[in-house]
Amino acid sequence: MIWQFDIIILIFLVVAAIVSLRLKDLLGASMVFGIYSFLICLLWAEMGAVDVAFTEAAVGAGVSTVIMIATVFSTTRRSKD
Amino acid sequence: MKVFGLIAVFVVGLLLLSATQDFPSWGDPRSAASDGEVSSFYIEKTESVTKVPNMVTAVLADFRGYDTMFETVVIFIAGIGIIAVLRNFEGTDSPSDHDNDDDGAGLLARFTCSLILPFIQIFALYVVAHGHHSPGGGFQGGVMFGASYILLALAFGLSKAKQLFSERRTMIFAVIGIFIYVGWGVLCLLLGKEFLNYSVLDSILPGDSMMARSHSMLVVEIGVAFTVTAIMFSMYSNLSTRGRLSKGL
Amino acid sequence: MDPIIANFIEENIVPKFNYWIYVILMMIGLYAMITKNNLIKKLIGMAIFQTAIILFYVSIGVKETGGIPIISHHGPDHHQEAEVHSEESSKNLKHNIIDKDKYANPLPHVLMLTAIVVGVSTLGLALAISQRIHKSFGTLEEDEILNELRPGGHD
Amino acid sequence: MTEHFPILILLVPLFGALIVVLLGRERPEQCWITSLISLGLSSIISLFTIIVVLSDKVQTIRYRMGGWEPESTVFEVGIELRVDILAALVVFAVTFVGFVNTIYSKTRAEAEAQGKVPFFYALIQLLIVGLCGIVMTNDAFNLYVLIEITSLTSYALIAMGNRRAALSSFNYVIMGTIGASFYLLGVGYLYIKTGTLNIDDIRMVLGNDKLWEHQSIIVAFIFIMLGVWTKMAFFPLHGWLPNAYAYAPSMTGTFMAPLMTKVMVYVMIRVMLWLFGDKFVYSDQHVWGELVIWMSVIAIVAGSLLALARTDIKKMLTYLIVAEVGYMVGGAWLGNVTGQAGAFYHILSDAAMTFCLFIAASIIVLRIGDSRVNAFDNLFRKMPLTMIGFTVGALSMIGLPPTCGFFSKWYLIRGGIEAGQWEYVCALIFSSLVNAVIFFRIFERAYFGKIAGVKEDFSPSDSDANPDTSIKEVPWSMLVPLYIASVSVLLLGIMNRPLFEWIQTALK
Repeated sequence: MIWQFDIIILIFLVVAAIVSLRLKDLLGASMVFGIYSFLICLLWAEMGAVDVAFTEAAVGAGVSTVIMIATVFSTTRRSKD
Repeated sequence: MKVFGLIAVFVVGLLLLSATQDFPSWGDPRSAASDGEVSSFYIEKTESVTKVPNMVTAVLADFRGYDTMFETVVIFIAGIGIIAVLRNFEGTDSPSDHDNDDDGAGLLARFTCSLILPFIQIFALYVVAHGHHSPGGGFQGGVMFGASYILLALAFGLSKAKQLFSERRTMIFAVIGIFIYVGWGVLCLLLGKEFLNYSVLDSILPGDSMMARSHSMLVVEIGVAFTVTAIMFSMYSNLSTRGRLSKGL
Repeated sequence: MDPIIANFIEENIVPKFNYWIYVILMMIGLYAMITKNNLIKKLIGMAIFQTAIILFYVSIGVKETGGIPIISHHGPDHHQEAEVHSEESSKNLKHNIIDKDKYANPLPHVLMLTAIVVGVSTLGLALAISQRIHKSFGTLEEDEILNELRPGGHD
Repeated sequence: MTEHFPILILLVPLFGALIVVLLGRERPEQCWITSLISLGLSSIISLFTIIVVLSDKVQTIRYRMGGWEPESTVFEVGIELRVDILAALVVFAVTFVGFVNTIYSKTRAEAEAQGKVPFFYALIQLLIVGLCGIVMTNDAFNLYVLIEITSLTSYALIAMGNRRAALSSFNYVIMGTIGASFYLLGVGYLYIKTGTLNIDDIRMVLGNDKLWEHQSIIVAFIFIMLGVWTKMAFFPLHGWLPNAYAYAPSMTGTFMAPLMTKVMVYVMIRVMLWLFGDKFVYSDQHVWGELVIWMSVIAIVAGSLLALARTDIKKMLTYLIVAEVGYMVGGAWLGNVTGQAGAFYHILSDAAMTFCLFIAASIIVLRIGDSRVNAFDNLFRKMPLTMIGFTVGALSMIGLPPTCGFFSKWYLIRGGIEAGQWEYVCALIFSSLVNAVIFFRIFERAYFGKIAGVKEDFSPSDSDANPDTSIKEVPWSMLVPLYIASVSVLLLGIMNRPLFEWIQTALK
């Protein structure tokens, strides 16, 4: 519950979200999305929601990123925006 | 489209921000949500009613167990939905696919994986079983257990992982998971109380009715873990092979 | 700085910073879902949108004075004998009054566990659908797909 | 035993879905029989629920999951199911349509599901579980989970079709997630102000603490309404619906078109009257009452005109659904019991007639192989049995007595006159006229054939084969559902008086 810590992570979150949406390489975008998930998981752990953070670490950063990368590999890495 | 999207997004954002003004401050322990009767009941009574110190597990598996049952069903739907959409049953069993391109990663990755896989699986089991006292539970443990198979498939090739966890077996495990959860609820129904009213199970479980609630939570968490493990692996194996279940990443 | 603005920041932004950031993240996600051309990008936007809502819910449950929502028998406020989970100590525990300000509100956490699960299920299914689209159209860009449909389709 | 009926309605199809998945794809016949039995059982239980609820003693079944009686608190701590006559009627409609549609799926599933028959039956049963759960639950968050269950199953079911179906399913994923997330946000805003999730308790807190003027409650209402409207395809938010339902596999379209939007209309009525309360929704302080009526007028007019512009029969029917959603939204927002009851009665009658029309249209498209209305020459001669069913549905859509479409429109118009909303009444009459034009255009084609009757003998469709041998009536497994649907259209019309009285007393 350290608010300075909180604000830093929140700003990083916004940055990560924008970067992952602006990257033209889908593999990179998926990776940055994984970073976003880990950041938000850190935020939740810090806010006292340990179970939610645990789930997000396993699901958001783990499985979501893996299946997203699996899709990128079996389709295409190219993106126009 | 871009302009329209921008306008719509800003209208939504302004509406939401306009409402934050009369929210209680962030972290205010006296806010209606945190100080309300329901959450006070959960915090103060959970342990005396269910003997589970982790309130999240208790609320998840008991007070709102009906929600969690449908959460498991959602996962199950995602699994069979992906198969229904993507699975290509033709050309699965041609043996040539198994020989080529499916030998997994290099030696180093294989060796490391074979070292850490048992620990991941043991930790996953710990997370499932220890959800009453520490963060975790059936869902998190199940995801980790599924992830261990995903790792196996990445390192040794999908065909190796499929020998351990074939498609038929995945489906059976997923069904068993939901069957454990729902069946446990139906057992309460048969013993004459409401669906998912675990307290009636003290006649067949050791301990009093509160311990029965505690034990039942473990049972349903195990059910959740079964389904989640199976579906996570099935999701990965379908998505990484475009539904052919051969030639993984 | 203008005192009115300073006052506004003092009263509306600082104590509700989490809510502001959640709205910003939600707007980013929603904008991506509406305007992005690439299907995977739309899905990343969708995931950001959903996590923003989860962030909002988790922010509801935070208490400045509270820790994690697991009742601890090792804290300074509790008796030492409650440390062992024996029959006797748990009887004692019943008489212990639990200070509700010491624990975060567990209900939003429970709700959000469910929401995360729903999110990953939707993501998985949507990825499967986009793989199918790629298989039959050969591309993941929405405008290229619509171009391909135009000559044959009657809509 | 009777108190357990609500949960049994849900559990039977749930177990049915599990068994169907276990049976596997080698045994499509057994999958069909299993889901037929489970849905039949479920609809029988829901029929009994109606009888239980109608008795004077019960009226509303409340079923607490896990037996969490609120002892030390005023609010519910667990999740509660609440079944009154309205919920019981909708649940019966859902399970019964599901049962009849399963009969229809017998041959189509094997042809269109491409060897994924068990997954189709499992998904459709889980969809029914979700829809019944939505109708019965009394918990705002549980409603969200169930909405997502129905959404996920319908994404998968639609995407099982051809490549255009996959594309429209993707659009549906995006729109549906926005809608469901808006609903979730609205619930969060309510929760932060009230501290509870039970629908009745939220209404109580809103009333007791006079939270109505608070900005956050107003925003919560707007977002929940936006979410529900997206899900029910209310006019400006309807973009996902026409393609999704038109390109879905036929046995999916016949099930989802009658039910998905109607159940969401039920959710809207429930949110308006039970979650927020009529004092809040119809209060004079808010501008939205008049605004939404005008929006529904636009939806009705636009839906009808868009339907008129289509030549593809399935697309045409989907735009008619958009117009019908406008009827129900307008009726619910009129602010008097007649309008609300009319909107509710229209849920049932629209489910019956859309079901009837969709089955008929699917059969015709299947047999002719062409979905354009221009190809419907001489259908009355070629497939008389199918066309009888189609005619009943079409007459009900136009609103001719004794079909249920006439009575529901009659009640809606009466509600509009009572509330003095003449624009709504005019839109309803206009839409009836447009429907008449649409369907009589089809009848003309189907009865008299090509306008230039002389040329008929030389037309290419007749030259390659004799029409009597090329186009045959379909097997009984398709005709029986069609007739059940058309009989229920008539039956709902004949039974309108008692039904309407039950609905009215429940709404008061």
